[in-house]
Amino acid sequence: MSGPRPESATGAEFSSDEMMTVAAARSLSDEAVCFVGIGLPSTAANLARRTHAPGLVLLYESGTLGTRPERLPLSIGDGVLAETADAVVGVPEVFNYWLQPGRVDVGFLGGAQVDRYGNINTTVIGDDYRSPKVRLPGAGGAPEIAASCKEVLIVMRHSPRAFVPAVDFVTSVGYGRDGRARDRLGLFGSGPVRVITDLGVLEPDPETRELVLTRLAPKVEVEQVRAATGWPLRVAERVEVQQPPTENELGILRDLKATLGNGESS
Amino acid sequence: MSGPRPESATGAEFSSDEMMTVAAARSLSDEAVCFVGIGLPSTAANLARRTHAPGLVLLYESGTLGTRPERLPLSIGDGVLAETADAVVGVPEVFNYWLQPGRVDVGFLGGAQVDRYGNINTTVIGDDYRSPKVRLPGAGGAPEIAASCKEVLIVMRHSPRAFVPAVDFVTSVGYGRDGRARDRLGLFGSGPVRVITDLGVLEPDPETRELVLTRLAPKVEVEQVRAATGWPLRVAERVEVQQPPTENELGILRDLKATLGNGESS
Amino acid sequence: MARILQLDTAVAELVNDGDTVALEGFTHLIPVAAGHQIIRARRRNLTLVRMTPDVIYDQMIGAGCADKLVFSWGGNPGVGSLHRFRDAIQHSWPVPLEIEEHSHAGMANRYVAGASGLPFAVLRGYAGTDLPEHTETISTVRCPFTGQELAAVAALNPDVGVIHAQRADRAGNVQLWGISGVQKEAVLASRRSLVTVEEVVERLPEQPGAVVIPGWAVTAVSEVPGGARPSYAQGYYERDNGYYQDWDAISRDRDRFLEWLETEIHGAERSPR
Amino acid sequence: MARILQLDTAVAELVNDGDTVALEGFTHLIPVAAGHQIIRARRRNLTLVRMTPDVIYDQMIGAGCADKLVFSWGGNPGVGSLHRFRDAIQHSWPVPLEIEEHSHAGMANRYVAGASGLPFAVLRGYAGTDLPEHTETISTVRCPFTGQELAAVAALNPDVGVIHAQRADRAGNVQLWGISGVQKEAVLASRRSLVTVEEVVERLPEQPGAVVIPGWAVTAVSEVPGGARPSYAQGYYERDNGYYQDWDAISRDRDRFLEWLETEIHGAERSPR
Repeated sequence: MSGPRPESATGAEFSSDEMMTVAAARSLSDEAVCFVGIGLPSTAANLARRTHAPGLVLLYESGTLGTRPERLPLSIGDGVLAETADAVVGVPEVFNYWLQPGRVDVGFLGGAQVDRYGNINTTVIGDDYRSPKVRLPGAGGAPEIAASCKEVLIVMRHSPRAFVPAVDFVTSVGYGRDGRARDRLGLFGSGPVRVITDLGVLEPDPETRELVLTRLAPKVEVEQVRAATGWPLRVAERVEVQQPPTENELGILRDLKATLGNGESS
Repeated sequence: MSGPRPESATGAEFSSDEMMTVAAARSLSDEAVCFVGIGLPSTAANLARRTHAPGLVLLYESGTLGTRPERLPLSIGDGVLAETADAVVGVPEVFNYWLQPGRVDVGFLGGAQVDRYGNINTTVIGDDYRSPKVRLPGAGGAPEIAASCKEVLIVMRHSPRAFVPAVDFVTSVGYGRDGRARDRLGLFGSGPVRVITDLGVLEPDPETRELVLTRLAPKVEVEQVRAATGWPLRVAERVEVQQPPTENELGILRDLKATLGNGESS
Repeated sequence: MARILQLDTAVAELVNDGDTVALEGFTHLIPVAAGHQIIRARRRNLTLVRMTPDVIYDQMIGAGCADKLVFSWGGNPGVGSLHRFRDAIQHSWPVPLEIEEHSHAGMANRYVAGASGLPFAVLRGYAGTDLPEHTETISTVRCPFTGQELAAVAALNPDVGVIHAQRADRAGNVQLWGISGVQKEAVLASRRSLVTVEEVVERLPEQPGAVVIPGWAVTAVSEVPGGARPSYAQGYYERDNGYYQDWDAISRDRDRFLEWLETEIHGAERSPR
Repeated sequence: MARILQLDTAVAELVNDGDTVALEGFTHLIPVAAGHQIIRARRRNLTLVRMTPDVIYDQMIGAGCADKLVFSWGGNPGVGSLHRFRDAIQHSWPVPLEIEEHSHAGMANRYVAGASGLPFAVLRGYAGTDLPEHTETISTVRCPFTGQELAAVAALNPDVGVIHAQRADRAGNVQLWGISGVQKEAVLASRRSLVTVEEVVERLPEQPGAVVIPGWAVTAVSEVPGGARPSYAQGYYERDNGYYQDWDAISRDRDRFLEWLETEIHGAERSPR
């Protein structure tokens, strides 16, 4: 999917996907410990490490801790992740000793569906689990990333099929079906703090936990985001427009993507 | 303590402690996997490995798997154990992955007290745990070795203070206070199969599980063993006399002990 | 001490129809050649266990080896969906496929419990998700000290655990390094185990980061150079990303898949990769 | 990222009166210098945690640092009893010492639970023994799948975990090898951690068998060459068995112990070993 093609401050064109990746990268603060999934989160995290957050600590679920890949990995189990890691541990250890106790600051998640309370579905489309319309890959590490990271960032392309009133299946909990599940469940993490899309950013309302539009990508209109959202989207009182990618960000991002070689990961 | 000094087949003198160590070594079959404590068990296991059981696999609770020390270790954490091991793992792993599932054939235990049902005490002497007459070192790895090894060998010097009707504290279960605890507890291991002492060998009665004298060390009389046992010791219908150590066994044992240098371990 | 066997002999002896079989390897060191040999031996009614069923499980499922899959993430890493896996679940082709679905954390802990001789494991998992409703091997347990409720998962104890490693010595001591996944746990949790290796050597050299599994805890070792292709073996060869991409087209279509199966598996003593 | 601190500064900042403090190291890499610094800083009312309280804990107990000991085996390895430990339990000298007693398997799993953010751990342990009757942190739990009853132990989460390792780099990444005990778990289970090391280096060389603890999971690192003496540091120095034997005579007698304490600890900036 290709979005609008606005221009950066210096006139360079950039895609809405590039804006989304840059916005995700900017959400990561230096020295944060970040649990990274493959694809866009991995790209964003590695971009952040090369721009404003050189001290960012990257964990991949394959057990590579503090990895510093020179090129983007194609899968979470790439050799480049092990070769450049501070430590390589087994998969039980990465989940039990590193993720579960709440040591990780930021978890990155995507999915096929997200709903107004930040719940994510990567399991099945359709309402019959045993006989789904579409069988998706499943949970992977996501349910425990959603539960245990101090903060969760969700990154997904905006569309009414993806942004639904209620997900068909809760694979990873946001704020639950009613927006109030999190306290009840006694989770370590505080849940999704931001949903970054190609059209802008949604954030949970502090009271109701419903996702609200708080930022727009450059040249995107509120109505465009409403049309791409499957529920009646609330809009914050003040909606900022994202700073377009700087030339530096764009250059590094494109160099990074070029290291992927054949085929971007999903 | 020094026992009688009988002679080996070829006339060499040996001590009752040497007979006990050799008898313990002979109890280990080739290719058995053996969980070894420091002191006499370690000496016996390393003697067995140098005589009839070159394929014996030694595990120490410090996490050294398949170790082949050239000299006797002074403690279960000696560097020589790590340097000669097939693998070195953490202490949680040695207990959880290696001992607990019942992978170990033979566990070696000693103690301050053993009773007629093979229960062992290494915790306190006296009947008030909070205010003991003598505070002993405690459990270490013994309770789970007693529970999970397929067979347990107990090695202890015979005396009425050590061989008591009922231990003051059950640190490691044999057959329980009534001889019937083992089935009730659903343990993987079958319990103590042999108590090897400087005077001979006791084995559990197949029905009652009470320890019965089945073998005598050379030149030891039944009455001597009865006098050294704190309960009315039953004697098997047929009591064999142990083969004295061979010259080969004695030579290797003495060479081994010489590698200990300063001070035998307890 | 593990026995050193030919791969076909090892599969014939160790893997029976109806067995629960786990092939593990987390992106790295996937035992692909062993999986192909299981297809070639026409094993049926297997319960296949794997955290990340990917191309090799797509192939085994499409070939009709399995009637149940236990897993936590099923996809073609870096490419997209698994079409044989989808076809089995959505259309019961070639046979119906029952599923038992977990998260990675749950599956990893199920192996840990299995390797530890425990009937279950405790974790902070599945909270607020719909998974427990559909998966019987997820439950809860209460902490006897704090009263807190936690997730519990049933132990995994496959009949056979299959992994690939870089090296073994003649006693069957196995050495692997790089990303090590749940391979050790899969071997220790299983009643029988098969380890394919790049090479059998006289003596294992020291290797930073290496995991060693003692030979007395392994049933059989088979020397199968390249046995993880198209996945990779650190220090030996790289991942063949093109194979994963090509698989997408082959597996989309039943006929094309069947042709692949005939040519590459049944028509070959050993698949080229 | 861990801070690199002088040992006295680190102990002053990290260890407070009344804290629960775990010094770990299973025969190998015992953090003796850190223990001596805790005595020198005259810390009181500590709950001391350690699987194998040996000479260093005998010294800390004799010096009156502790009012409680959590442990699984207390002895002078290769020599015999710990006389200060016995004197504290049997005669409350210099202060009464409460004990919380486990087996090694139980203690190891308590650290694992603590490192894992779980309130308890499950094991096959303590069955048929008298330990559960006297120790409140031992209980039972029932498997929700099989109904089987298993032992449960409460997690350990010390205020401070202290270990000794061979090396760290300037970011505080810690590298240790040889017998590694429960050191990683002790660091990860604790709220704060102090790692003394033989040397701080620019870059950690590759090392077969090494365990690495990332610097961002460590509070402070102190360079203390010889900091494990009289225990040993593989690759650096051997165990000083004579010290353990000499300790038997020193510790048997209260006056001789007090003299040792004055001369070797309070009278010295750093004990010779």
